[in-house]
Amino acid sequence: MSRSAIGLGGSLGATLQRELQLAFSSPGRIVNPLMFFVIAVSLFPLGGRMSPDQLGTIAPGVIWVTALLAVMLSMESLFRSDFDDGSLEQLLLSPQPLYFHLQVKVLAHWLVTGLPLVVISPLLGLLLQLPAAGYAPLLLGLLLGTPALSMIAAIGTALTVGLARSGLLLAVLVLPLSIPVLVFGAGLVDTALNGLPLSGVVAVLGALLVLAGTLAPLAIGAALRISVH
Amino acid sequence: MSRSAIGLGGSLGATLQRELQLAFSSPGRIVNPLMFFVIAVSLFPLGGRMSPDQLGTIAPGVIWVTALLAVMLSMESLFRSDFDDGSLEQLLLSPQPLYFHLQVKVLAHWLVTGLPLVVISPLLGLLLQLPAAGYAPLLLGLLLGTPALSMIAAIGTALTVGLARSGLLLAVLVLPLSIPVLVFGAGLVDTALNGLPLSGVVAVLGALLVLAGTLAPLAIGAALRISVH
Amino acid sequence: MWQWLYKLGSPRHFYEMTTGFVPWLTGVSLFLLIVGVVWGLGFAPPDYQMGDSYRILYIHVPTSMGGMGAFVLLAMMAAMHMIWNIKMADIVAKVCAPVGAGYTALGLITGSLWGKPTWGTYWIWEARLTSYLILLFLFLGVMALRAAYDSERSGSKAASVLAIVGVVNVPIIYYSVYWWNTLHQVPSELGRDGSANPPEIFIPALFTGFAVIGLFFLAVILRSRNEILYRERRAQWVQDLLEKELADV
Amino acid sequence: MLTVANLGCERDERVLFDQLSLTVGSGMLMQIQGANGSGKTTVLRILAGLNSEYTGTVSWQGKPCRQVQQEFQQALFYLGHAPAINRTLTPLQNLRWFCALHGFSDDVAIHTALQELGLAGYADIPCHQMSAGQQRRVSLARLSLTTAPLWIMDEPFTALDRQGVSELEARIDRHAKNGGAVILTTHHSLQTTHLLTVVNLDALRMEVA
Amino acid sequence: MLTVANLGCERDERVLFDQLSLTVGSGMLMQIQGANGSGKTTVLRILAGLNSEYTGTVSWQGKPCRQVQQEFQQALFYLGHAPAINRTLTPLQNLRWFCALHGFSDDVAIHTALQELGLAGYADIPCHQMSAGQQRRVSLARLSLTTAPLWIMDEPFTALDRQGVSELEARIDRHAKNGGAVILTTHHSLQTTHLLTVVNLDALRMEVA
Ligand code: HEM
Ligand SMILES: Nc1ncnc2c1ncn2[C@@H]1O[C@H](COP(=O)(O)OP(=O)(O)OP(=O)(O)O)[C@@H](O)[C@H]1O
Ligand SMILES: Nc1ncnc2c1ncn2[C@@H]1O[C@H](COP(=O)(O)OP(=O)(O)OP(=O)(O)O)[C@@H](O)[C@H]1O
Ligand SMILES: [Mg+2]
Ligand SMILES: [Mg+2]
Repeated sequence: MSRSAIGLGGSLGATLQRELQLAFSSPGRIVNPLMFFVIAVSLFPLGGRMSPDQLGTIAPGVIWVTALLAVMLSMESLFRSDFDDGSLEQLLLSPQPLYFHLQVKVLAHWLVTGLPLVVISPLLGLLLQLPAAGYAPLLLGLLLGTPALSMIAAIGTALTVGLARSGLLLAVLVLPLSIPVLVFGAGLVDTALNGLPLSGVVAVLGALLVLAGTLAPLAIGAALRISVH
Repeated sequence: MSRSAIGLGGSLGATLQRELQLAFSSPGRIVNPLMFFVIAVSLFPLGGRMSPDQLGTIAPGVIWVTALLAVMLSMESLFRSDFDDGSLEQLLLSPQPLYFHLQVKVLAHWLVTGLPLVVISPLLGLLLQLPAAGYAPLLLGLLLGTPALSMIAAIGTALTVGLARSGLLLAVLVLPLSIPVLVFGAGLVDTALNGLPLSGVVAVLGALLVLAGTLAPLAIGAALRISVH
Repeated sequence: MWQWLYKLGSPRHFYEMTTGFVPWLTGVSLFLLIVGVVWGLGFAPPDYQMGDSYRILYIHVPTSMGGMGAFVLLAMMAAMHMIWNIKMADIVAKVCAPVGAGYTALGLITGSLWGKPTWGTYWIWEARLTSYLILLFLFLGVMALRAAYDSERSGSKAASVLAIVGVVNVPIIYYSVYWWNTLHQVPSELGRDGSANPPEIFIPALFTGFAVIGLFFLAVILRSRNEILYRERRAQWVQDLLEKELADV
Repeated sequence: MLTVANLGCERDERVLFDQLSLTVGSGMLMQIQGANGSGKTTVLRILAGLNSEYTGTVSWQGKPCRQVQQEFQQALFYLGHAPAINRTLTPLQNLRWFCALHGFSDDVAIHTALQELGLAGYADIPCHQMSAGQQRRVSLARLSLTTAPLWIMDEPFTALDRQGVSELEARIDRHAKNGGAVILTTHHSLQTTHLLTVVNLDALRMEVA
Repeated sequence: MLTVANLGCERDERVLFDQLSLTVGSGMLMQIQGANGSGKTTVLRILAGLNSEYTGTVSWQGKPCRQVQQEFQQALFYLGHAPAINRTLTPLQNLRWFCALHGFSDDVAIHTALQELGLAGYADIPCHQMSAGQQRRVSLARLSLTTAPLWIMDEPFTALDRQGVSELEARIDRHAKNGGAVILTTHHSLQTTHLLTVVNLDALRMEVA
């Protein structure tokens, strides 16, 4: 017989592969968050009249808030189609451990949406006249922060997937929970610009990531069980 | 027979009534855009370290950009359920003129989502230390600008309603089109803070509103026909 | 003790046990409130620094603390509902959210009103104020989520998950905002040296403080009783109660 | 009433049908048949004017449908795969809007229609609280409200229980007897007393090939 | 295998069923019947463990399902109203993930299964380009992949053409013959050679009332 057992690792690999296939089959999944990020950031200089100096001051905040919004909005679709077409029920009824599958799903999603945001962020720093010392901490902060934000946003997505109009509700649930990541993330840039040592803030961001990565899947699983009900 | 003809007016009234019933049967429709507006605005001070003066400078831009995002995200659901459940096909196949029904639909949506944003905006001005002279032009600008933004956003919604993951794509389509409204809207506050006469900017905003209100329904109708295809 | 707690967990027993308790709680709270307000507003001397504006503290401090306490209560009830599926816990969680949100909003409003004479502005982005604002957002999120569900049961479970996640976040938010604030220059820290206050000012504060907290529990209990009657409206005991009430009228 | 000449349609380079010609007149009941994927839904959507990717002509009372669009839409009742029922609204609210879209209001008729379909107590209950079949019934209540002579229905029997199916069959029959016309698809074998024309898309494709 | 004792469920204050007891053993084929809205979908979701708002017990091999959850899920194949097919992915990708969720990989079997269902050339075409019935067939291909003994299926015949229906009937029959168990709902009259137990929810409600 051609059937071969693949174990937990193989099964998680299949979930990862499926998510990546989904992302690459509709390139919008990857490109749209990026475009949103760039367009939304460039709205701010249009909305106010600011000197280059002032722009540089608000740059970390604007970039981080927009990244947060982009991550959150891109997460909106994480469970949507699975919910609509019944795949989510299959995942919940699978004998495989849900916890790890959810972790992998969020990770896959971050790889195709969050990571590109991180990569492109220096460009936006340039647009907003971010001082030179700010680029490295901006990148580092986003690299640690966006996966944590993805995990937090996934909780909100899981809680709202059964609801028709979820976009704004998702924001209302997720934004307050994301504030610590935002504060330390944007704070990292400020700290660097003020010439203070970074290690403490980096450690906190790392801790937040670990915390979100381990606890969020539990909340996501519980939320999904409620949603399919 | 109990049947009575109701004419175009009655038919439009029924559409208005239906939209309002939908809004009031799920209070989230009204409250969520408001909450998003307040929460998102308060993220900006958290993201950066600014003195009250600096905050006051960026306040008009931040409030306008956030209002734009709130209007746009709230429009996401405008045709969603109608598309999913087939009501949209019924609307397109109805012998009634589509143009006016679409106008009424967007108007109803603005009444329950856009108007509350306008009403609450002074509170956000307070949070962001907007100087006293800025409040009246902020209100006036949003009053003229948000319906125009709703019309523009509805075009994007109509174009993306057939797509599974629309949130971010919608933003990518709508934000660039909304820039004129944003520039003149936020510009109105700046003009007032600089003590310059407002009438010119107000006239432009009014013209944008009329333009959007008359032309957008045509684009929305065409987009919907493509989407149901 | 356990017996008693167990009984409280049943809506019917909760209803019956609180029936006698409500008038007492109402009376005591109102008494404390009237004494505290009359004493505080009418007889306590003006503060040597802040004049009369300090009097808002009589409401500000207890409502602020009540708002925070309410979220902890909400999360505890949510956890009990999730783990042991206790109906009564969900009822309390449901009614606790709007009351807590109201207290939080009152704390914010009274604080802002006090801020105007004290700092010259209604709002500053200061650690405690900011984290308190976020607490309000968390309350609103829990309420919005519950309202968004059509099914009562799914809504309550979803709101429970969010309340638990939220309470885990509260200390994190507090420290993050505090940290963020340390690089800020703040116009004025919230002074907390109540010991400096003379007893004429301090004692009425105790009265209003307990009154406001008593009113919190009163609101929660009264709303819970309504909710119990609504949810159990088909149960025999509620029908009997209704008949008795109708007969009395 | 409706005349179709040389209708052809291809999707993703596969010809679904070609040279499909048919005429639907007053009193006719036409069933479009075919295996899964043969193009039944596609035909119905083209006839209703929801799909314009085709060759050939579709005409109403002798004129191309696109030219007499309003007139045609006045005469058409279309029931797609989706029930066109908003799940948040109640049956009453849903049906009221349907009536308004067709320029009239008639609450009495709505209540009667719901009653006929066994939904007497459900007029004011949000539709999401109903089972699949009950929602379908709300959708079908429109048959009693519309005055359109031409009905186009895509798998109208989906989700109905046996009683529902036979009631709907009777309803369709009655409409044809009263001079209306019905075009429908179903995988179920229709029991009607009325003249039934069957168009088999599979057979058509065979012929062409 | 599956024992249900005194199952009761109410929705919005209406008792759907109460004191429903049944046993499904190896080789059994059980059809849950009832009018629209009688609670068939609800029963199946409770049995599958997707709905926990009920009174009574559901046990698997003598132990409550919730306690032996993993074991039970290993033995269960559930087919809901929705096809559990991602419309962006191809049938092959969809079915591969299904296999992975059950801990194995077997591309050969997937291709065979698709072929049996008349979808030979469709393995690499995105599912959104298929008709309603074709999508349903992709979903049914899982029947040939799963090794679970207990099948729970909610209206599995929806959207299938006649040939599809009879093939599926034969498939179900074979599974029961081989010692599996099937619980399903359908409004269609089943043609199986195998022992068929019918549970009628309407009759049950009558009795209680
Ligand atoms: C966690 C919530 C809060 C608690 C427990 C709290 C508690 C207190 C206490 C005990 C005082 C008395 C200080 C004294 O004796 O001088 C005080 C003062 C004050 N509070 Fe609050 N408060 C809270 C939130 C707020 C908020 C949200 C605002 C503003 C919107 C605010 C504005 C003020 C102001 C302006 C003062 C006077 C400050 C001064 O003397 O410098 N408080 N608060
Ligand atoms: N989400 C819900 N909230 C409240 N009540 C519901 C909900 N879904 C279904 N119901 C009610 O529960 C009853 C049973 O629904 P269910 O879907 O189980 O019926 P069914 O037997 O599968 O019917 P059908 O043949 O139409 O599919 C219905 O009367 C319906 O009104
Ligand atoms: N969106 C689409 N894009 C490309 N091809 C499509 C699309 N939808 C359907 N098709 C193809 O068109 C053909 C006809 O589809 P259609 O939905 O009309 O079939 P049908 O006869 O209604 O089948 P069923 O009985 O399964 O409902 C199918 O073979 C399908 O593969
Ligand atoms: Mg079809
Ligand atoms: Mg069902």
